[in-house]
Amino acid sequence: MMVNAADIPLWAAVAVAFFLLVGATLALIGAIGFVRLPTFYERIHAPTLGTSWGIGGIMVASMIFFSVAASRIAIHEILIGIFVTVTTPITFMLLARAALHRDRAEQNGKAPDKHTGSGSGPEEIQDEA
Amino acid sequence: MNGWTHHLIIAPILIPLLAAALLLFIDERQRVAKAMVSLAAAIILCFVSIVLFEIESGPNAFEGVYLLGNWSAPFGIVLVLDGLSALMLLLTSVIGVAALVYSLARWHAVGAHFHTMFQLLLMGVNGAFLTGDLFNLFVFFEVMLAASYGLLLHGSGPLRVKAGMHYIAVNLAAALLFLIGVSLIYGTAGTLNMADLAARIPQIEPDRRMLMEAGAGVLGIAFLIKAGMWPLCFWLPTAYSAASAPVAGVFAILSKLGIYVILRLTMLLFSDGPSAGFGSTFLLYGGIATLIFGTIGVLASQALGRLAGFSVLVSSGTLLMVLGISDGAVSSGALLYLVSSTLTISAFFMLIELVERGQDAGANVLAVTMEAYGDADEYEPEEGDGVTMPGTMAILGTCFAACAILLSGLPPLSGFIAKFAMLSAMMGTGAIGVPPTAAIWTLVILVILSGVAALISMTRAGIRTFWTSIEGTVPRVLVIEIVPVMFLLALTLALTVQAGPAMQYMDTTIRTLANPKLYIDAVRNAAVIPGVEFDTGKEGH
Amino acid sequence: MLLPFVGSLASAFLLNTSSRVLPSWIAGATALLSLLIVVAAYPAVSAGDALRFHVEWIPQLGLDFKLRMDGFAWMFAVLITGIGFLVVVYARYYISEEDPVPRFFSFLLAFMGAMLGIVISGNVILLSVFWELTSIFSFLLISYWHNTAAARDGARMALTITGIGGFCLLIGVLLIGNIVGSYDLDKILASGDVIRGHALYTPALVFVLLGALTKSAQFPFHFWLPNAMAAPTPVSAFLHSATMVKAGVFLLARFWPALAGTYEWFWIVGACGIITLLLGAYFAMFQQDLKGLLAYSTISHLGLITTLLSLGSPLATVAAIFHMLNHATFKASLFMAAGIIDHETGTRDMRRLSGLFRYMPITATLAMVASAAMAGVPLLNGFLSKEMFFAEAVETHADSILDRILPYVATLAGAFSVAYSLRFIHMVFFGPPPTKLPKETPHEPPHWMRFPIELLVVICLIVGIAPAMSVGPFLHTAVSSVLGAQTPEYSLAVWHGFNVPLMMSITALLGGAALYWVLRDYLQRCDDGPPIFRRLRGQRIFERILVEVSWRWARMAEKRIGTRNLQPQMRWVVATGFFAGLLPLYLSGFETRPFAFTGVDTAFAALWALGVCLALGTAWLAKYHRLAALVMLGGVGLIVCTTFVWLSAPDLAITQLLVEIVTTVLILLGLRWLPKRSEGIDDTITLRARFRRFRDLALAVACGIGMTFISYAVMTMPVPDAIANYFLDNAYSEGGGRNVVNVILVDFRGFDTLGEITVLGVVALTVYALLRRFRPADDSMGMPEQQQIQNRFDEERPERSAGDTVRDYLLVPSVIMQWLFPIIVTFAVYIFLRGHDLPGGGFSAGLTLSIAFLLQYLAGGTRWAEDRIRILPLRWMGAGMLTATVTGIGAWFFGYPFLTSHFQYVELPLIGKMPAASALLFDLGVFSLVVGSTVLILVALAHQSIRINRLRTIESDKAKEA
Amino acid sequence: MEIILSIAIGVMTSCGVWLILRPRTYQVIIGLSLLSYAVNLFIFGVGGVKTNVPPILTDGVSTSSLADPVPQALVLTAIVIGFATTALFLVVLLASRGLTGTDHVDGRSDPK
Amino acid sequence: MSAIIIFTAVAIAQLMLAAAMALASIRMFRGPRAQDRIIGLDTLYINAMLLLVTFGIGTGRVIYFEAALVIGMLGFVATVALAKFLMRGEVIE
Amino acid sequence: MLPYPILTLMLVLMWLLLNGFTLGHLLLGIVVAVFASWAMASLRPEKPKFGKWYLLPKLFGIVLYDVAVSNLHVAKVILRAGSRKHNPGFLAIDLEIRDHFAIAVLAVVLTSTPGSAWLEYDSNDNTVLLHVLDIDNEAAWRDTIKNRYEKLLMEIFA
Ligand code: NA
Ligand code: NA
Repeated sequence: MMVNAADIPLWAAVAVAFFLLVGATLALIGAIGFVRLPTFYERIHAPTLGTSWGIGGIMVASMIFFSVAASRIAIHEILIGIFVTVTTPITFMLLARAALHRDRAEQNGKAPDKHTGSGSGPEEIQDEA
Repeated sequence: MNGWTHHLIIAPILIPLLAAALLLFIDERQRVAKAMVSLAAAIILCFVSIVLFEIESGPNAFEGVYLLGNWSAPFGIVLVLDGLSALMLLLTSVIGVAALVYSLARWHAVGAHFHTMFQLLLMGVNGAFLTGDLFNLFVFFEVMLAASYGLLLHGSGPLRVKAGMHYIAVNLAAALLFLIGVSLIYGTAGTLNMADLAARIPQIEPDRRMLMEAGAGVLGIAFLIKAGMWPLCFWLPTAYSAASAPVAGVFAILSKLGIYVILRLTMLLFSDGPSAGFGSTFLLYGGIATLIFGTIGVLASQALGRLAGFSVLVSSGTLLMVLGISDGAVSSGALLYLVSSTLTISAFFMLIELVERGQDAGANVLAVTMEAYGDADEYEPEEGDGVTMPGTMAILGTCFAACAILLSGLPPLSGFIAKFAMLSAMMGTGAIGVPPTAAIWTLVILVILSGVAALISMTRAGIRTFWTSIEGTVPRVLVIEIVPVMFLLALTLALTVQAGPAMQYMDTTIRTLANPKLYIDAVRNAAVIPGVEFDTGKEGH
Repeated sequence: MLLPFVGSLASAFLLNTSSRVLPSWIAGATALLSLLIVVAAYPAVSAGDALRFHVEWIPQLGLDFKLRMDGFAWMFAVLITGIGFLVVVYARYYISEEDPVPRFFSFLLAFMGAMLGIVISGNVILLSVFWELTSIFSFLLISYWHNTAAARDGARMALTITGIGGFCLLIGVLLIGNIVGSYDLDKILASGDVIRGHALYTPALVFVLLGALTKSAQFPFHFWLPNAMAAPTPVSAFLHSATMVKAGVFLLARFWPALAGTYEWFWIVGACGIITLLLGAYFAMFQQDLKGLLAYSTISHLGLITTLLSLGSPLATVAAIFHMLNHATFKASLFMAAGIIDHETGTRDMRRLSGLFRYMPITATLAMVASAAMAGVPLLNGFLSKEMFFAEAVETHADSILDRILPYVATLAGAFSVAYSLRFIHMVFFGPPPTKLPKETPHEPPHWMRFPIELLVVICLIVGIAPAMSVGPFLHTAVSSVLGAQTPEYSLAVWHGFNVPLMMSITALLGGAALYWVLRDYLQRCDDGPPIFRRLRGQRIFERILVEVSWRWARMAEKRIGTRNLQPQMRWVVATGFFAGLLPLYLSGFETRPFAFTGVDTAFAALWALGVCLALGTAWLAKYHRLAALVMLGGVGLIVCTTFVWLSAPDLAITQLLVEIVTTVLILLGLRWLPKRSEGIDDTITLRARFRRFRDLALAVACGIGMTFISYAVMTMPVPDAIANYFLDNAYSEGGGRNVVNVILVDFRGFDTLGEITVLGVVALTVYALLRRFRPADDSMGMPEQQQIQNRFDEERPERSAGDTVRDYLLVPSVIMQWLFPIIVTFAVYIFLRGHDLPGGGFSAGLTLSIAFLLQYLAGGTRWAEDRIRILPLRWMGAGMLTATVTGIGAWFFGYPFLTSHFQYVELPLIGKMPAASALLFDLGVFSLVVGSTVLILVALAHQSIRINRLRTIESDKAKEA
Repeated sequence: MEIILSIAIGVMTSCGVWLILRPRTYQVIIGLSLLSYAVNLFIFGVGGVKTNVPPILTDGVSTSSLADPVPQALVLTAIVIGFATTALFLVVLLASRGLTGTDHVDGRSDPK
Repeated sequence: MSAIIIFTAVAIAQLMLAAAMALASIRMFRGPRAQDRIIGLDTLYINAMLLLVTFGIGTGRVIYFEAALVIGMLGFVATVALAKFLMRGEVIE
Repeated sequence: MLPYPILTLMLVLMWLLLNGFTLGHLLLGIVVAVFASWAMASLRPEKPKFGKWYLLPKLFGIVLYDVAVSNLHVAKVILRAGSRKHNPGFLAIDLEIRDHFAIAVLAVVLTSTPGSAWLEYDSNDNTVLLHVLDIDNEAAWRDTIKNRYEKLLMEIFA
């Protein structure tokens, strides 16, 4: 299937552009945060911007675009959204827990021990391998 | 070759493939069943090869073209059977049967899936011999290589693994070069079919042709690595000598595959036309370097396995030189040499293990690996299924002597006939009144010197092995181990006695190769089977 | 004609008994039969025409199995079979029971056959075939007692020298073939003038002579013969007096009409002959070993024959042929006598032997007569031919220094010869009784052992006394067959009157006797070998050189120009690949296109700026930061995927992505077994290492630049009139699919796919087989550090049990991963089914399903996963391979070639038109095989962890028990 | 686009070549992976570089404008084979590491 | 008009996503620890996927969707394996 | 025959989303979905025990909204990371829900929401350790999680 962007009505084009840009902006902000935030535990929050509404925005844009252009409901993008939403947390959880373990094992900064819900992020150390 | 018999062309590929597929269904513990399936396949394969060879050596020899998927060339993949490929198929299957029988004594049980990999190796080799398509050639090269990796590593152990790693690393790099070469050729000539490519070369504009030649050059390196040209050959003696005996035996054919492809492609693409003679100087010098290196290596080798490995290089070097001077009569001698040296080296590799078994060298390595790495789910290789030979030493000695004679090119076996055929074409009655050039003299001297080196080295090794063994323990050799060796050596004898017809075949083959038009026309004119309209669809094209 | 030769060979190889009587009877019978047949051929031969026998062998190359017996050949044939027969008789008593008798006779007969082959070959290539055969069998005969080092070394040296000589001869006859245009002996002998006038004459001559001179042990190749005396005496008697060494001079005589008569011939052959004649005789005097003496004497006599042949005069040639005959008779008998002495006393050292006459008078008498013949005493055959030699020596042939010194040399050599003959007799048979012999009380041998000597000595006498009547006609037949029209007038009389040659003979006789008298005491004591030269032994030099060249140099050279390390090999591969690509372009003057930056998509460029950085990062970090490098490699792979999408290849993108995922997991699975590596430990960089790195870097950069140029050049060149258009035009109408790439994969070029999945299958099997034997290095044997810490943590706390941490760790993720399983399975089916029309297909689907399985292993661990899903990867693989192949074969039943696809649209109720292509079935095979292989690889790797755990448990149990 | 792709191929080739010339097995396997990327892109590129014309037939679109499907098919085969051989090399390097105790390509234990 | 709006938005979005990818790979370089790099890769995956979707919008084709879907559904597998490797030193136990 | 009817239904839906709706694909989708459910059955996963499953859309809506809000919040935090310092911190929470499936949903929700991340779960005492990007009001966070999410989840998964 191939559709032509010129065929869709203006309102749809504006909506598509809006969602597209919202999504891309969120993804970009997430990436910026990922670079700028100082500790690992803070950094893991940033990319979720991209994986939540960042994806959402772009998927919505795509859905609108193809549905309007082909004049039939094309919402398979929703699958991508669902899958990313479900799978990304796995990575983050596993990584965060691994980081926690490493910090504890290396007694690195103020990595929280179990139950002590306090402590800020550990100091950054360089990785060895 | 009509109807069902036409499909015989593809049989050398399908028989081992089907056998391999069946073998996957048989449990690893049912070793007898596996062996039976594998052996049956190899024997059928041998039979088919003989039939194909008979067809090609008969009065109505022709280029048999098989259009896979019923797509006409150059769009589909074609298989082409001609004198050369029929010869190589026969050689492969004969060696295959010998090595397989040999392996049944013990090696096939030393690791998992020996037979499957063995069959697929045969499939890869046969496919590479038959295919008329460059990329398909790559695929079959890879099949062959993948199986050879597995077989080389068969039995494991530090030596094999190290040799295997080098072998694999080098051949992976070679595979990448292969791909670069093929894609360059496709990008500049717009085809992958070898016949079509040959036909297109004259029409390619110069700019493109230069790139095409660059592609051919890169491609050539990939084949030369396989053929073992210096300085791309250092992996070879190590790998071949590290392989288990039956595997090394069948590996003897692999380096010839590289030679085969170079012969095929140079004759087809570069025998005339604007790119004529491309790369031949390189082959000549490369061959000389290889032969020198091989000769030196033969002299320098202490272990028999390495000696055999370097003999492979000697053989390759000789053949490359001959390809480099690209003379018809010499080439047909070289073809005989190819057959003879392959049989010899194959037999020699298998013999070495039997001989060294008396010295406990090879057996020890095996014992060590078995002891250290055997697992609970590992089974021990058994010794018993076969009858040991009486007069073992005498037979081993005779076989060894035969190998020595063959390798050094002494009469009366085919090693001599082959060398004589080449030398005679270069400076004997084949070249009456043509004074040998410097290149010819170099070649002749090197060929002779390599024979001398083999003679010196083999007598040294033979004396050490047979006559100065301190304990003189007679190795335990099973009939099914020595018979394949004797069989291959007997073939060299047969080749000697039947040298006349053999040379006739080689001459015809080379003459056909020298006329690429035959090949090109055969491929291009091969007609698809017309489609039959069915009610709801159609069959064929 | 053929019969004796074949018969002897065949019968020889049939022998396999332990008795020594039977083999010797067979051998004797064969030899006698051969002799009789040869003799029976005499009338035909003497009629002047050669007997011929002809079978085609390799007609294209001019190599035929052609036998040709003329008078000369006949004479040699008689010699070979006759002496052969006698030697067999002799050997019957000589060879002891313990030795492998059949082998001896088998080799001996085979040798006899080969030797006969040489003399009756009618084709020079055939001749060289037999020539090398004699070398081989002589090797086997000399080394008959191979448990002694002397026999082995002597045999090897003989083989090496005569073998090389044989190769030279081959080159020589090839050159002659080039000149004449035929290898037929008749033609060659008839074209003497053409050969001598040809530019290739000199090389041909040199190569032929190298063959002949090595075989006949002529200077400077003489040294192998004395060492060959380690052979059993019958062998020496046969090979080293009568036959093999005669092959060289036979050859000279055979080619005499074709090659002789030129200045080169005279100089080369003459110089060698004269030096050999003199040196051989001189050396012979100083030998302590009986056989050594005889060997050097043989060398000397062969030198004599060579000298005669060099002269180029027909008369000299007559003398040469006559002396060949004579020498064979007396020398064979002497060898046999020496053998008897050795046999009876246990030693051949002349210093220990003495006064044997009283123990074995008959043998002594026979030996005395024979050595008198050797010394050239009148009334014996040796005298006659020597007289002829002296006569020729006096004649002027080609005026030169050689020619002028020849008479003196001849006389001197004659004197030496008298001296050593005298010494042989005197020292062995006369004087006081021997003491301290290895064997006590020697006595006469059995009569039949002595019989051959008696017969030969009688012949010596008969020929010596009545030459013209006895040997005359035969000699004439031989001579005239060599010389043909040039056959000179000669007389075989005992008495030629009192002339110069006789003077020379007398001088030699007296001088020799005097010489022996003077040297007698010295010889009784001295070491083996002549003074001065004793140290300079050819054999030593030869072996030294052989070892030096063929062993040390070779090993050094192999190290220099070869390697056993991987890095240099890879360097060569890369460098040759680079040059193979660029050299043709450079040589043909290829002009690169100027780079154009137009039409570049910014986002795409940005993407690749990233990709380039990641690639560089990967290369940079791969040594110390493996995980980081792997992560970056993943990044590069992702960008490659994106590129595929960008550049119209969605299929590639999907496949690449899936492969990427699986590969990353694979490498991670492997990473656990690699050693820890941290920066700084092994960082002492030498200057050499620095240079190597720089070189590698330069090579890498050069390759990169080369690839950039070539790819730019080829990308900017549209593919000319490619097969692609056909595919695009016909994929739907003929292949029934819209996704052209997939139609190519499963239909147009389905055969490639079949091969490609086979590769995957084989690799999986290899991985599986290799990992069954896998054992990690000691430092990887332990549990990973993380697990140790976590287990310790769990064990230290009372409320926890080991494994809690990992269970909690995976608790939430594993729930999700489990529920993803059916979803991914569904997705795999989706990918599979849409392949023919849209991106996807069997391979992608197979990988997807494998990932679904992989995820379960990740989530629950191997045990958990295998408790629930029993995948039988081998079955999947076998089924896949079978399905794909059988689908292909199915086309046969419709009369089409392998893999011809069949497709049609099927009208299904409710659903409508559905495409049903047999290619889909093929793709199903692909799918199945990919699943099986990938899972097999992953599982085999994954299994290592539990395998090692088990291994560890077993070992710790063992340690506890101990 | 061609220029970008060419440079990308060149850089990946350089990195790959550099890595396969290194002494550690891990470097070699990473290098081979990089090289296969480069080579795959190269094969892909010889068919010409075209955006948004995937060789998937749609009614009414002329076939002549579509991207060359042949190199794509070749790359697919190359990817599969590359995948297989990477897996193989990985296992071999593991076996070598297990048997020799080192990850040096020649099984040498001394750092060099 | 519609076309211009959409193409502009797509182009901008693509550039932004490319920038996001660049930022993600900065983390892959800088680390400092393995977990950062791995999240960097994950982010790279997500952004690449988004890029593919925008590419689909820009070209009006749906056939690029599957590639994006594959990333969305299976892209996490590699990073999960990496994470587990960090935590346990072993990917599959 | 149908071990997981809801799953099967979802898979059919997924199939139709992927392929578009035709009768053929509905049938094919059902076949595939049933097949995939069987595959799932072999894994013997813990079956989620649904209680008031109809509350699921409510949860979905809440989460969608919360995620959007946190998106904005976190975006702000990131964009002015220099000027106003946020206050990151860890947070340990005792959970009451025990159903693994429900815990998984909670984990996905919390992790997908920018600003909170699921670090460590301890099955012994059923606690979870979270990391929060801006933990100005710790009690509010606890409240949100316990009352807004956990309670709802406990109702859904009885
Ligand atoms: Na505990
Ligand atoms: Na979050």
